[in-house]
Amino acid sequence: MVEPATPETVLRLTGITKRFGAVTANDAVSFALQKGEVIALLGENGAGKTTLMNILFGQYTADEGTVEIFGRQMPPGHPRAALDAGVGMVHQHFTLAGNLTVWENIVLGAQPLGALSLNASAARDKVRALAARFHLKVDPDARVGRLTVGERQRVEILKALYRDARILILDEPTAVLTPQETDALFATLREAIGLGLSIVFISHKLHEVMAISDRVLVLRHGRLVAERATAQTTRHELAALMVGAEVTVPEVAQASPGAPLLSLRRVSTPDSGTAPGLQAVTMTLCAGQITGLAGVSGNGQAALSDLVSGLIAPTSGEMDLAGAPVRGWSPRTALAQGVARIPEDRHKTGTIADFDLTENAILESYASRFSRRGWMDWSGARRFAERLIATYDVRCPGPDIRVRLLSGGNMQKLILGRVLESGARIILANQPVRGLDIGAVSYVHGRLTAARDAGAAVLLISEDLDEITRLSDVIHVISEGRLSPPFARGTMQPQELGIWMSGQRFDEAGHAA
Amino acid sequence: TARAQEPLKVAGIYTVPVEQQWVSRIHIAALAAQERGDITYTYSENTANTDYPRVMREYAEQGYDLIIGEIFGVEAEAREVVAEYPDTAFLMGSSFKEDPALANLSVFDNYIQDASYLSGIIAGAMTQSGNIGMVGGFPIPEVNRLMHAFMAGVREMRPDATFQVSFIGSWFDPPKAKETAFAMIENGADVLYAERFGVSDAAKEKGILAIGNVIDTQSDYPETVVASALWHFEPTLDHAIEMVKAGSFTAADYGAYSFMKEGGASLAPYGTFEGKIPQAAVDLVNAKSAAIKDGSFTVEINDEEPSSS
Amino acid sequence: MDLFDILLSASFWAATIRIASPLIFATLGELICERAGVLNLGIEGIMVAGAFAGWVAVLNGLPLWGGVAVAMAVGMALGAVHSVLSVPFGLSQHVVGVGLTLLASALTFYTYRVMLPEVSSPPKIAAFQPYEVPLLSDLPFFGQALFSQTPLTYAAFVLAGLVALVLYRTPLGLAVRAAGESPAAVAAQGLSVTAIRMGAVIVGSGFMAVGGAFLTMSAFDSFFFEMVNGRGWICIALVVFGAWKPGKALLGALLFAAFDALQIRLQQTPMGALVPYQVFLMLPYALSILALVVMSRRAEVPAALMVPFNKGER
Amino acid sequence: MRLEPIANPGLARTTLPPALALLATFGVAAVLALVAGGNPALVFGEIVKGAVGSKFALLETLNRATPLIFTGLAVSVAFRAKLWNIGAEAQLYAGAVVTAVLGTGALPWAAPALLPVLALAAICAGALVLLVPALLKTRFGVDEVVTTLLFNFIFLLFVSYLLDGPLKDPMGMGWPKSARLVAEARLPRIVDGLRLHWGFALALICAAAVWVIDTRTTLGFEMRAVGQNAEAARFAGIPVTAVILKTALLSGGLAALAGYSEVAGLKGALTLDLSPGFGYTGIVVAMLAMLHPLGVIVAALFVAAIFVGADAMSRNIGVPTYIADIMLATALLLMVLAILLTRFRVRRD
Ligand SMILES: Nc1ncnc2c1ncn2[C@@H]1O[C@H](COP(=O)(O)OP(=O)(O)OP(=O)(O)O)[C@@H](O)[C@H]1O
Ligand SMILES: Nc1ncnc2c1ncn2[C@@H]1O[C@H](COP(=O)(O)OP(=O)(O)OP(=O)(O)O)[C@@H](O)[C@H]1O
Ligand SMILES: [Mg+2]
Ligand SMILES: [Mg+2]
Repeated sequence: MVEPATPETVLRLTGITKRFGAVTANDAVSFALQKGEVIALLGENGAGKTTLMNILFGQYTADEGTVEIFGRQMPPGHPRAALDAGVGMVHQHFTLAGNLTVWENIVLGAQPLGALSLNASAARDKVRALAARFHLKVDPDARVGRLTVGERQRVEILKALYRDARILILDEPTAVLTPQETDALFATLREAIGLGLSIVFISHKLHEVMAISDRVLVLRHGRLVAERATAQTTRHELAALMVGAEVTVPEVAQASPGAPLLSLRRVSTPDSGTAPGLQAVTMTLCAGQITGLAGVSGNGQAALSDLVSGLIAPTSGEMDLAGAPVRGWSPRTALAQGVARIPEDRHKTGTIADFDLTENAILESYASRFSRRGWMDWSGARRFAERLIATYDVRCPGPDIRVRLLSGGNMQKLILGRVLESGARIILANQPVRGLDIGAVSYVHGRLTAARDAGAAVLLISEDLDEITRLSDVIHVISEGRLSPPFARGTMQPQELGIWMSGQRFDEAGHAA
Repeated sequence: TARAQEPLKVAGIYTVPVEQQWVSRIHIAALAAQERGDITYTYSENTANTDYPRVMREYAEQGYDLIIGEIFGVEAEAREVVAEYPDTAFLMGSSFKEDPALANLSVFDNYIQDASYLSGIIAGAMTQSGNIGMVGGFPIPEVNRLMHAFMAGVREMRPDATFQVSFIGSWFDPPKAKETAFAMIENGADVLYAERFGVSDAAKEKGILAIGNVIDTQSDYPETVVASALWHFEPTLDHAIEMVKAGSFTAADYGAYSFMKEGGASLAPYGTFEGKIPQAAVDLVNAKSAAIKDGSFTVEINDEEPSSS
Repeated sequence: MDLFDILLSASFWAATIRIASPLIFATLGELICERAGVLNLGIEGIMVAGAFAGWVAVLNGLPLWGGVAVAMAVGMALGAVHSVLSVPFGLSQHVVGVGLTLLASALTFYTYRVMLPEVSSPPKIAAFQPYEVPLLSDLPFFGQALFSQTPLTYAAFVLAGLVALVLYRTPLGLAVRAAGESPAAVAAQGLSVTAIRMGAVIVGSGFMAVGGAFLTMSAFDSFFFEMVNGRGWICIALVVFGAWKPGKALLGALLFAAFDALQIRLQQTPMGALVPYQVFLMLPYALSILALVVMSRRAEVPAALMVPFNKGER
Repeated sequence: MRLEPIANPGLARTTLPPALALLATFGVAAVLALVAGGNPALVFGEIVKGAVGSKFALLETLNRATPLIFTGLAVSVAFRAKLWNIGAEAQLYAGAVVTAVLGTGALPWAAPALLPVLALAAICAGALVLLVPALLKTRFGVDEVVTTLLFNFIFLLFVSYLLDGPLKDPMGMGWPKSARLVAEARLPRIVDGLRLHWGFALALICAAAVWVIDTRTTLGFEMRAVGQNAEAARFAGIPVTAVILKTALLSGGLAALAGYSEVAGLKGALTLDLSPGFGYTGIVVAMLAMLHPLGVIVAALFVAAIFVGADAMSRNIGVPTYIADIMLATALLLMVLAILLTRFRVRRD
């Protein structure tokens, strides 16, 4: 699969192998990138995509193999050399310092450390110019810690552009973006390609891959197993190549809703930082129904999620659980009242990375189910963890493994198991499939619909409109903390949802009132 | 006996480094005895009181003839060790009296209030403002009694004198002692009682006078230190050595060996201030000195914490 | 003298600045370390070593500024020990710091005793003398309070400005600030987190040692065991008090020193005879805690403080 | 340079680095001895002799380890929950003060009743002393590193005040120390004539108890969860603030037991120099033990043995006693490094 060297080849990986202990993350991977080309790198969670890119960028040292950039072999383990050679990398997890401003993050490392001055104004001007040129709207003087994820993504790209990158590596840049933000990003990338940039693009979303790439490489268990020209393949084929088997997307049947389990009447919550709180929100979650919440990120989803989770209480309005008003609302009461929660951030909120799988499995239920008079019931806990592993197909060496070592998909399955096994009547699923590969996505969706069919009320929060429209029996749109009326399955066109998400309809309603 | 011929093995155990004024007097006396060939001497300094009994025992186990040190903070525990090694002589700084049941423990303390009193007379004569500053480490009896004696001496010359008293809560913080002294000078003091290192430095910098305590520092501050009340440990130690060598060491209070009449304390020579001290004060010092020595006058021992007046 | 008189006297402010000077050096040193993500609990020991090294160098014939340089070098050497253990090896910064404090003080005492076995009071050097800044020192009030200090005090204030300038106006400072916040961001920009952090710890430790040397070369003129007397620990507190910013840390040091200068003077007021002296000595510590509570807002702790960075880690 | 975890370290890997660390420590000591004119060849033997060479030496080592086990446990409990308690010294003194106040005749009870009550009272006092910084942390977000550190100074001054005033022994000839404890308030010795007392056994029991709390109780689970990831713990319904406060109570109480044990077991009275920095050394002990309660016992014994052995060695070969602290520090730094190297391999990149 190694192309002959042409003057157009900007990047060539040859025979890259990388092992982490017993795991072989990359196994003799070779490919080349041409000038102006976009390669999409596909693979399940843990297939080795990020590892490969880290080697390319010099952050990891390969056990075997070489990296050539513009014909020059790179010294291993030397990001500076890669940067100087014109590689820019946008990491899967942001690499930004929250206490610095946008421009400071961008110029970090771009000037010799011995320099006596930062040349702040020149740097700011360059950032502004680049931002304008590539339509990456962001204030150079803003503190990064206060930016939304979309804005941070733009800063990451500006970092690469600021250093005149000619090869751009984007590791799941769209995982945290709204569809609108993704579109804007693609527009930017197309412009960059026009200027001669070459791109390696990683995503689990096949429609994005189809939309932006020229060529697709598929990794499986560290091996490069397939290569296709994008024009000559289909989403279906790519999915099969990734997983190594056919992937079926389950059809979601019509629901038969039951009694209301949770209802909010004109509930408001305080703003937190730049994120708006809820503004007199009214909604009802019914048994046997999936309620989808559509919206651009940062419009109050976090507040609703925190409210249902028990992290915050309403400042005004009424909140009923199964007809009774809630009292002393906290995560513990929420759990006790049968509210199960899949949090947005599985690393930070959902799990404790250095706890083992057993401990994470019982994190929410140790008090009620796995202890007696203050003493832990570890054998019961372990049996429970083993059952979760078996029932929810958590791939791992066993219940003693630290969850830090699990892939994102398996971590999510663990949380899903924890949530579903609690026998909850209300399930909050906040971005339940973010960053997961398509096999895992269909698994999680299947489980959620099964829970619904068993009589649970599910609140699904997602920025992925496809996901919302496919799964939800009822859809609300949220914008600046305001909630739209419910729309039944099939009654809403994506365009109309988009208008609601933009806030336009709310304003009209406000004027009408 | 055979013991009289060869030098005694003497060990010192100190809870502070040997630079500390008080301990330095013991250390110097021991070095002098070693120089004379009476003893061989070794020591452990900066020994925490927690470790003190263990170190005593280690030296005793090693067959030292005489162990000297300070057991103010570990009286009970130290006496237990003493009881276990009846063949070792212990000469210890202690707040308590000797115990006949412990025949191998003698106690001492620096009762140099006589000299302090005399140095107070000189201070009283030298002060213009009648305002005297005193900087101490901690208000322990060994410090308090000297301060009181000094103040009594001052009042002999200046009944109207006022005193500023401060404790810095540390034995070793000359910068802090110096700052405290500066503050006293600002507040009108023109003679300082230098219980701690750092005080004379402040006096020197501001061109006022200081009175030394326990050690003589006039050579370091020839224009500043007028007089010092000195402690001499030699009489105490030499007597103990003699007793051990004679095989007659027994429970006793060596406190008196710190008295002026035993040569355990003295007023340092006037040195650079010879002739600059008012004759009235010199005369009074001489008279009191004689009275102290012949026993017709005793300086009151007051161990209470002094306070500003 | 009542409180009012004290606060209005130039000598009170002069004392405040003198007392603050060693704290300023050491606080800036600690601040640099912490800004890069390393809590340096070796500070107390490094100050002891610096106090000894500067003094002994001058005692052996070096000029005063030579002594300062020697103290700085010794501090940097100890900082190097700290940084090797705490940065590439990522050992617990608590244990490395406490261990280094023990090591540095004990080594200093040992060296002292071996070099000067038979002294009863340590020799003195000709220490830095107050330098009256021409013209400025003639100003009423301020002249005496601010401009009749020793050169090392002026150096402390210059250093505070310099540290702020480097931290906020140079690429190096940017890298240091980023290293304490997000080492991954630093590594991703092709910089070596290890080098930046080690450099910060080494330089910061050098400043701590100069803070120690201030005690033996400016505040006083000879070396005593234990004379640092907990000042290093105070500086740890001052960094937090200063919210990891040089300007505020400088203010914190001055405030603490002012409390100290105040308590010394309050002991001589009529109150001094009534209130136990320990209460006065507590004052600076207690008021510092109170000030922290009153400020009360969550200071922006460098996010990666005490978090080791290992490239291969997941 | 990069550290890579070793999946299954062999025997050589787990024993060699610590052995080398010890060897290097002795090497350093030998060089220092040489510099000071002592005989370097004697260093090793004299240390071993001084630490464990006789019944007396061994019991002294155990004796010195006793307070370190308590403070080591206090620190490990707190650090596990990411409560950076640098104030074990103050909490130790709090326990000591209470023991001295109640043990000098205030309670006219027999030993079996009095001793546990004193211990409980000490625990409460230490707990309260740490509770204040913990509350400042949870209520106002005030950094506990600073408050606990500053509390050490404040509390020591407070003790100094007590010993100069209300607690001063009227029979003490003015020296600042408390009256002696009544016989009923003394922890008995384990071996007649030697200083080791039942406080040591209490320390072992406490280590075992902390281990049980850590591994077997919901509180232990909660404390570890809060320490590892407070945000996740809160989300999971663990009452984070309450757990931090409980941790503070436990940690402060353990440190206070060190004071109780030193006063009731060793000293029989309260003095200002009761602790030569046991609170700070507790940090080192805890980290050396990797915060494991049973490891704390081993670490405390190690620290005590090095110190007691090296201290004795310094006297026997005639070099300044400060060599003991140098060896202790060297051993600690090299040992934590060695422990790391038993689990990680250094890779050059
Ligand atoms: N630093 C590391 N230490 C140990 N194992 C690692 C490390 N980094 C990656 N791995 C392992 O290597 C394999 C490949 O991981 P990698 O992150 O490259 O996958 P990926 O394809 O990027 O997955 P995802 O789609 O979830 O981002 C996984 O099994 C992972 O657990
Ligand atoms: N440009 C600058 N030059 C010098 N000092 C500065 C500068 N900016 C900030 N400082 C220092 O920081 C202190 C507070 O400034 P500010 O509150 O703006 O910092 P900040 O923006 O929070 O920065 P950071 O969080 O990176 O510390 C000032 O007292 C000053 O010492
Ligand atoms: Mg990845
Ligand atoms: Mg800031």
